[in-house]
Amino acid sequence: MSTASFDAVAAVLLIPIGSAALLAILPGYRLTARLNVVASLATFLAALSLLMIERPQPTPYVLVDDLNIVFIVLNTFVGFTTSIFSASYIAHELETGRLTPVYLRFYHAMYQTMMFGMNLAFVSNNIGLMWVAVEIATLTTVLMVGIGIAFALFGTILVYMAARPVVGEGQDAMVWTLLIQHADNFDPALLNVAFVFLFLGYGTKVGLAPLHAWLPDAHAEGPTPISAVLSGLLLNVALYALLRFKILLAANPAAIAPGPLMVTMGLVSLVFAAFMLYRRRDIKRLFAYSSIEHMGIIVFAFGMGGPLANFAGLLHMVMHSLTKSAIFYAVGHISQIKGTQRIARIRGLTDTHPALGWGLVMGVVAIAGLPPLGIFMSEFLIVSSTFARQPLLAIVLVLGLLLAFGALTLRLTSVAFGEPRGSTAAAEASYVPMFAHLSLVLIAGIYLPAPLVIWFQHVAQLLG
Amino acid sequence: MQMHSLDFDISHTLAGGLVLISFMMLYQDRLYSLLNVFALHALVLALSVAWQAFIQDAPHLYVTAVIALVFKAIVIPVALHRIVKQLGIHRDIESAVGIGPTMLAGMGLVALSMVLMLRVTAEADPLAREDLAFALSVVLLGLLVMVTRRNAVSQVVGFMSLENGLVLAATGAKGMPLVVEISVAFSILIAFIVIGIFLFRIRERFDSVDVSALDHYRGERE
Amino acid sequence: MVVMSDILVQGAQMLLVLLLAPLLTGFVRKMKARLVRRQGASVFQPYRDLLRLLRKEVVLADNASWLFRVTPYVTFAAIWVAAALVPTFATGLLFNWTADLIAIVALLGSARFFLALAGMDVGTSFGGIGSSREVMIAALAEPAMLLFVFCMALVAGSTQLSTVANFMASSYVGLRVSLGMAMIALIMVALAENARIPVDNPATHLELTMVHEAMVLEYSGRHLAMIEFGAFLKLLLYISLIACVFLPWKIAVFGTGPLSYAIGTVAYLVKLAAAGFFLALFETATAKMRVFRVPQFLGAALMLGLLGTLLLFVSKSF
Amino acid sequence: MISAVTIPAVVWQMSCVAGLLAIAALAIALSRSKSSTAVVCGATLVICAAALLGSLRWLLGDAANTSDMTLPIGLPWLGAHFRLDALASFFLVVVNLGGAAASLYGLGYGHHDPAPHRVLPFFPAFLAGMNLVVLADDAFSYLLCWEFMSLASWALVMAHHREPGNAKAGYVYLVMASFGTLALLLAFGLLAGPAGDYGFAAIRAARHTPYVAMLVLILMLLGAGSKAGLVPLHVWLPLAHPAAPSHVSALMSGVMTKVAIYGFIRVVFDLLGQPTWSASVIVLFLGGITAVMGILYAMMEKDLKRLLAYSTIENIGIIFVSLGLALAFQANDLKLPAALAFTAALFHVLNHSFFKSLLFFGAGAVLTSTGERDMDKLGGLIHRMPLTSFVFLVGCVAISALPPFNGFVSEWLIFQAVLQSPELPQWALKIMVPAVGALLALAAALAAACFVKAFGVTFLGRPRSVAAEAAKEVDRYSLSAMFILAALCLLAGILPGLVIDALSPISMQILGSHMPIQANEPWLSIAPIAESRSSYNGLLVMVFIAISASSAVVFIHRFASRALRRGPAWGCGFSDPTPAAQYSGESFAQPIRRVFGTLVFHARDHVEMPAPGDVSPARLGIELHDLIWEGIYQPLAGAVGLAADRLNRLQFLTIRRYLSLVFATLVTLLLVLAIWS
Repeated sequence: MSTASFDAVAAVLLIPIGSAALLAILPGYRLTARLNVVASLATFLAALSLLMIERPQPTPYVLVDDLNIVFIVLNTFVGFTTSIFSASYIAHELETGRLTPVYLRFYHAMYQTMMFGMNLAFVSNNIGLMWVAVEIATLTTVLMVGIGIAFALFGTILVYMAARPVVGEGQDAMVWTLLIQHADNFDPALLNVAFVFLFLGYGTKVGLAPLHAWLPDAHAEGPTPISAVLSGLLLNVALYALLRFKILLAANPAAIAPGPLMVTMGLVSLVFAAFMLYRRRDIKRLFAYSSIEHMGIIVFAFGMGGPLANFAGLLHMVMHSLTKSAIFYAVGHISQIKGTQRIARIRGLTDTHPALGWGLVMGVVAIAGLPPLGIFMSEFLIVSSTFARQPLLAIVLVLGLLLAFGALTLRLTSVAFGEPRGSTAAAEASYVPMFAHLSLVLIAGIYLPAPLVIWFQHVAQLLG
Repeated sequence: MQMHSLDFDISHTLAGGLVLISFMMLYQDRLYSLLNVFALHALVLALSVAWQAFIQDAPHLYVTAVIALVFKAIVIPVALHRIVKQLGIHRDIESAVGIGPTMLAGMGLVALSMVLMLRVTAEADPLAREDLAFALSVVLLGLLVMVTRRNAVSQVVGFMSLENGLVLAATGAKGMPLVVEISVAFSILIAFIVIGIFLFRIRERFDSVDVSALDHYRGERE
Repeated sequence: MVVMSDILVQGAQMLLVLLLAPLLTGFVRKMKARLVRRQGASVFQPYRDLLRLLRKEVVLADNASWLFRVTPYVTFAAIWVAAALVPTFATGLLFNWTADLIAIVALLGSARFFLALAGMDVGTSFGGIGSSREVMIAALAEPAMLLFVFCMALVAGSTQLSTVANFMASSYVGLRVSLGMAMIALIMVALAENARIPVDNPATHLELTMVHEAMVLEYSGRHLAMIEFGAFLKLLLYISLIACVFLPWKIAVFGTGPLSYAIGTVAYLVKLAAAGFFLALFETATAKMRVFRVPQFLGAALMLGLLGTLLLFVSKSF
Repeated sequence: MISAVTIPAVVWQMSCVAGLLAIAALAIALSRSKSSTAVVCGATLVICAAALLGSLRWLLGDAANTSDMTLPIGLPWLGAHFRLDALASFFLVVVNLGGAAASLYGLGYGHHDPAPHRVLPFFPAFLAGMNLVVLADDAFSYLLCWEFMSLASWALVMAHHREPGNAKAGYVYLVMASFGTLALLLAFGLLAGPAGDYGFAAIRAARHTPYVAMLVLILMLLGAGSKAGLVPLHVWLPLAHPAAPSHVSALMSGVMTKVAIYGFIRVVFDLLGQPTWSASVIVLFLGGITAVMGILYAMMEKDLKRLLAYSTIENIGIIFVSLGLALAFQANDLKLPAALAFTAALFHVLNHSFFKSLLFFGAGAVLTSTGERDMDKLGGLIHRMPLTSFVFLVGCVAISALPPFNGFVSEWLIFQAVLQSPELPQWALKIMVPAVGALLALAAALAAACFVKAFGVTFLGRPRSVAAEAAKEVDRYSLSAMFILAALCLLAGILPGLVIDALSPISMQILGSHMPIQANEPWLSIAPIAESRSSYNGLLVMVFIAISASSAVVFIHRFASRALRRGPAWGCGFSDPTPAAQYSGESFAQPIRRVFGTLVFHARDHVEMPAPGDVSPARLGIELHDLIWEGIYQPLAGAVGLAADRLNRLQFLTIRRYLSLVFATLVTLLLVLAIWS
């Protein structure tokens, strides 16, 4: 039985890397796009099977537990839907000749490689391996992220140094499951320094201000499917790593509490991003900054800790992934039709392109935290639970939320309503992924199935 | 015991030397000399790594040492010399902050890393303690170089010295797996960056005086 | 039997106010004339005017609407009902409880509302000027009125006029500064509401100064008669209000025999005469003020009312 | 209703809500079809009527007990609780009555709508949202429904998104709405406590410290107040309400503001328990200011629908004053006066929902038949739209608090409550209440002035534009809706005792006391405390006026002349000046502007008089300032913009500067570590 489950894990890892190799050599757009979709679907199914069958025993390299299975399933699902979207998106790009077949190969291969890297980062039980995996996932790095990598690595080394005297030399001192067992008699001072570096290292990838600089550019310049994956998934990878080490640090009473640090950075990112939203002229950058804002909220929630806040944080992360990728699907098609990413040149979408327009409205309404969509529930829990414990923090949080809300709705009213502007050509878009995500978010906002809830609550416990 | 203390002293000296060389980088104001100093930095690193390989008798570390020697001490500096020549980057480095303050900041950073590491309880063996202190200072000094230099090449150099600090720490960590892979991964990353500089013809610096070009690239201003 | 007498008393009162109202106005005019050494028209002139107007045909502006024709009757009725509910010579009238002081004020308010609308109906600028100034004055008069009511309620513990009258008639009220203030406030409001000098001049048709007259400028014949009659009634109403609240001297208490009713009536007539005389005296003694001085005038009334109320709190708290 | 006998009342109500949501879905389906308006409005009408019957039956029948239900949705570990009690049923009556009237009106009005597919899906959704807010019985579902309601109404405001100004209106509305929601969120967070038991039952059971109670009250004033339109949180209201289609404006003004009032009552009176007297001071003060400011704004307005929106603000102020009185009396255990003030507030809620809907319908009728909202381009409509003008007149009389209509009764009750204030022990209240009472009187008188202006300029006089001359009477659906509401205004005015008795179970449930049963009073009159103190009988007043007026008519026409001649109006020698020479809305407001405007609006009149001999016309310009907007909101927006600009420079930093940011962060954190412990 556990072998079967082990195969499932293997599948989650091998399908992407294998198809990446295949896609790198295969010619032709239709075939490769289809293959891309099929591969992603297969990966998603494998991940689902992980839910069904009993978990494999943690090996030095592989670990599957409540925490990362959330991430894996979410990751593979959004990966799958995005591959569908990317098929129709890339088709258009090819027609307009903005994309050469050569680059196309590279693109698909990269896509699968990213998926592989992310899945690996999730399942790896070895913090060094995890680091490598995160790096693979973000091969599109610039100097900025390079620093982040370096910090993360240094932190990892420090953790190893802290663990070695207790756990023993070599392999074991990097196996998370062992680390967490002995965490309480690690050397606190080392752990502290380690956490600072890990926090900044992975925080750079989460996009916390002021380490966020790479994020908007990466979103705006890359092709939209990649932006969707970045916002929807990659940030989660880094977040996941962060959480692992937060748990580790929390397990050691003598070390500093990671909470305050995360709370501060979260609030800073939230407020900063909220202000930045007001002056954005590029629609993809706009939503990139909103991703920073939401990452701030999530990190804040996990920093607050406690069953309610952790639950809310997890929920918020899932909802944000789904919503934000849906928004990017819409934005991708819109910017293709209008031939620009300038917000000022896009007007009155609900008149010219009702499906896209209302889809975007729904997405922004969701991301702005309005009911009956999912993010409202998480924000409700975060704010109310915080206000009961730390009123002042809650006030800052609420102000940040209000600021961001103002900015987003301001842009929304100008983009979705008013006299139409720009090309009104009909969109040959695939609405399925967008509306699939949105309807999921809608359902989650009103009704969360009991098993999901119980499971989330386990994870919330795990996060302490 | 005597032997062990000798091991200790040697590795200690090498690590300390690395910090010293990082300081030397801080007050270089000619590109070529900076590159040379960096080559020296890499050389010392290679030595210390090799020494660690010897005393921990971990043969795989020799690979790292070789990489450090060949790639960082020879290939990269030569390549950068080329770039400087071909792109006609003029030779002296404008530093954002004066040398004096930079040195002071460097002192402060080293002191900071010492303070942080001295908190470490003794049972993490002394070697680790000292090494970590040195490694941390090298990292911070490398970062300081990147921050205070306006010139693209020197920023890359700063990054590489920072990364040397990492390798130092990694090798100092007895029996740490994946060190080789990591150093390889980093070398690739650096190669990417250097090639990037070469391809994109980033002549003087990452921050050109007229930001408008940058903004156009960001599509954020009319 | 008792009910019968109640109805009798109530009916008597309604007829009484109807009969006395023009007489009062005539009396006031006569007094004013005498005070400036003029002969003046007879005190019965208002009756003659009314009859003449009733017999005349109505000249209606071309675009006057049904509202314009309904208004005179509505205003007249509202004011008459209000006047019928204020105790004049006797308290505890049958229908006193249908409306307390606030309701009576509101009834006058609805009369004014329709009159102001009628002023705007024909669409000349005279009507507009009249209506706009009328509502402005009313807007300022009403808070003052309410504070007066508040004062009353504090003293007598009621806004029911007969109760108030009975209470004030009873000996142990004594003289109070705050009551004096309230009375002055009420008098000022009454002057404003009845369009008397110094707020308005009932005798002028100079457009810059007139308020009430401008509003009804378009009316003629029986309509004008109704409106004039309403104005007479209103003056009577306010005077009897002041009388029954502040000098309920000899007012017949409910249920006492016909004799006391007779005494009450006589006393009432005396009060009216006195009030009319003082009104005439005051009007001849003062000049009309500019329209935009009226706010200060009524503001003073408001302040007096508020002051009276607060003073009452103080005196009550001891 | 037979089915309602067997199934629990709350289920009945919830199924009505489900029906409304279903209609919303249906509307999306047949958005482009011709008959969509008829189908949707008709179905909505039916369901609202059903819900109305259900809630009425509950309120009049077994209002003493409650009926609960829990759905397995919303917060997973809590579920969504819904509860029908006296208070809820009353507000359900208000909501669904307004909803039914609006749907009936919409049957006719909807045909003139340029973009029905942008209205029809959200109209039932909006109604469903309001129903749900009233029914919700836990913090989460309450806020969810609350925000859903705001969202639906926002979509309706954006229905005519191409018209200038509507985008701004929608934006301001949405931001203020979410501000309010966040305030409510904080309030509920405080009430639920760190354990996070969001059920209203749990909150009701919990003890709350005075500090918490005060904080919650302030947050509720921010949250519910911003939705209800308390000054200075009202700025969105005059923008958003007129922007929507008129039957929606009627709902927003007449009903949604009441739902906000419901929220305030539910939390402050029901959940918080025994109030403190200091709380009432704030409420009284805000209420008084709101009443006067609202009506002054309305007086200055020349856009008919905006005038109505501002007068809504005034009425909200009146209601809050009454609620503040109830708080004050309740805090001092003066049960009877508290019940009186509370009942008066509810009564006014009901009345305002009647006549404000009526007036908005009338404005909508004018809009459809002339295409004008600017009163200074209207006039003389009484000849062309006799029925509409008649019902509009009824609405004006009612809202001006004149007997014998309903507006007067509720304001009279409030004044009676004000007159009870001497019994209050606190000096602050003793002195404050009379002042607030004077403010109320001022507001009432100004309201009368304001609606003389509204009716006089719009319907009377001579038409000021071609559109006004070409006006025609509107369709019979709209008329019937308006006539029904007018009849209700009159009925509630002449039979107030019945209403008061119907409201008594609510004050019994919330305050534990109620006004004396009015059914015992003779001749259907009402006496709030005792007849010796004060009493009023609307029926008799009306009968008397009718009798005396008609007798006067009969008498005169019988015995005096009935001759009548038409002639030109007397223009002081000018034969028939142009309609432009009439008094316009602005000139009508001039005296009041002179008296209050200079203080409140920094109003200035500029006259440019041509030089002697110059024949060019003299011009009069009026300059008004909305001090609240210019004093609070513009500076806020400016501050945000400034901060955004400053921070935005970070977007254009160079890589080296980014690195130095990172470096700085790292060093700070390390320093913190070094210093820590």
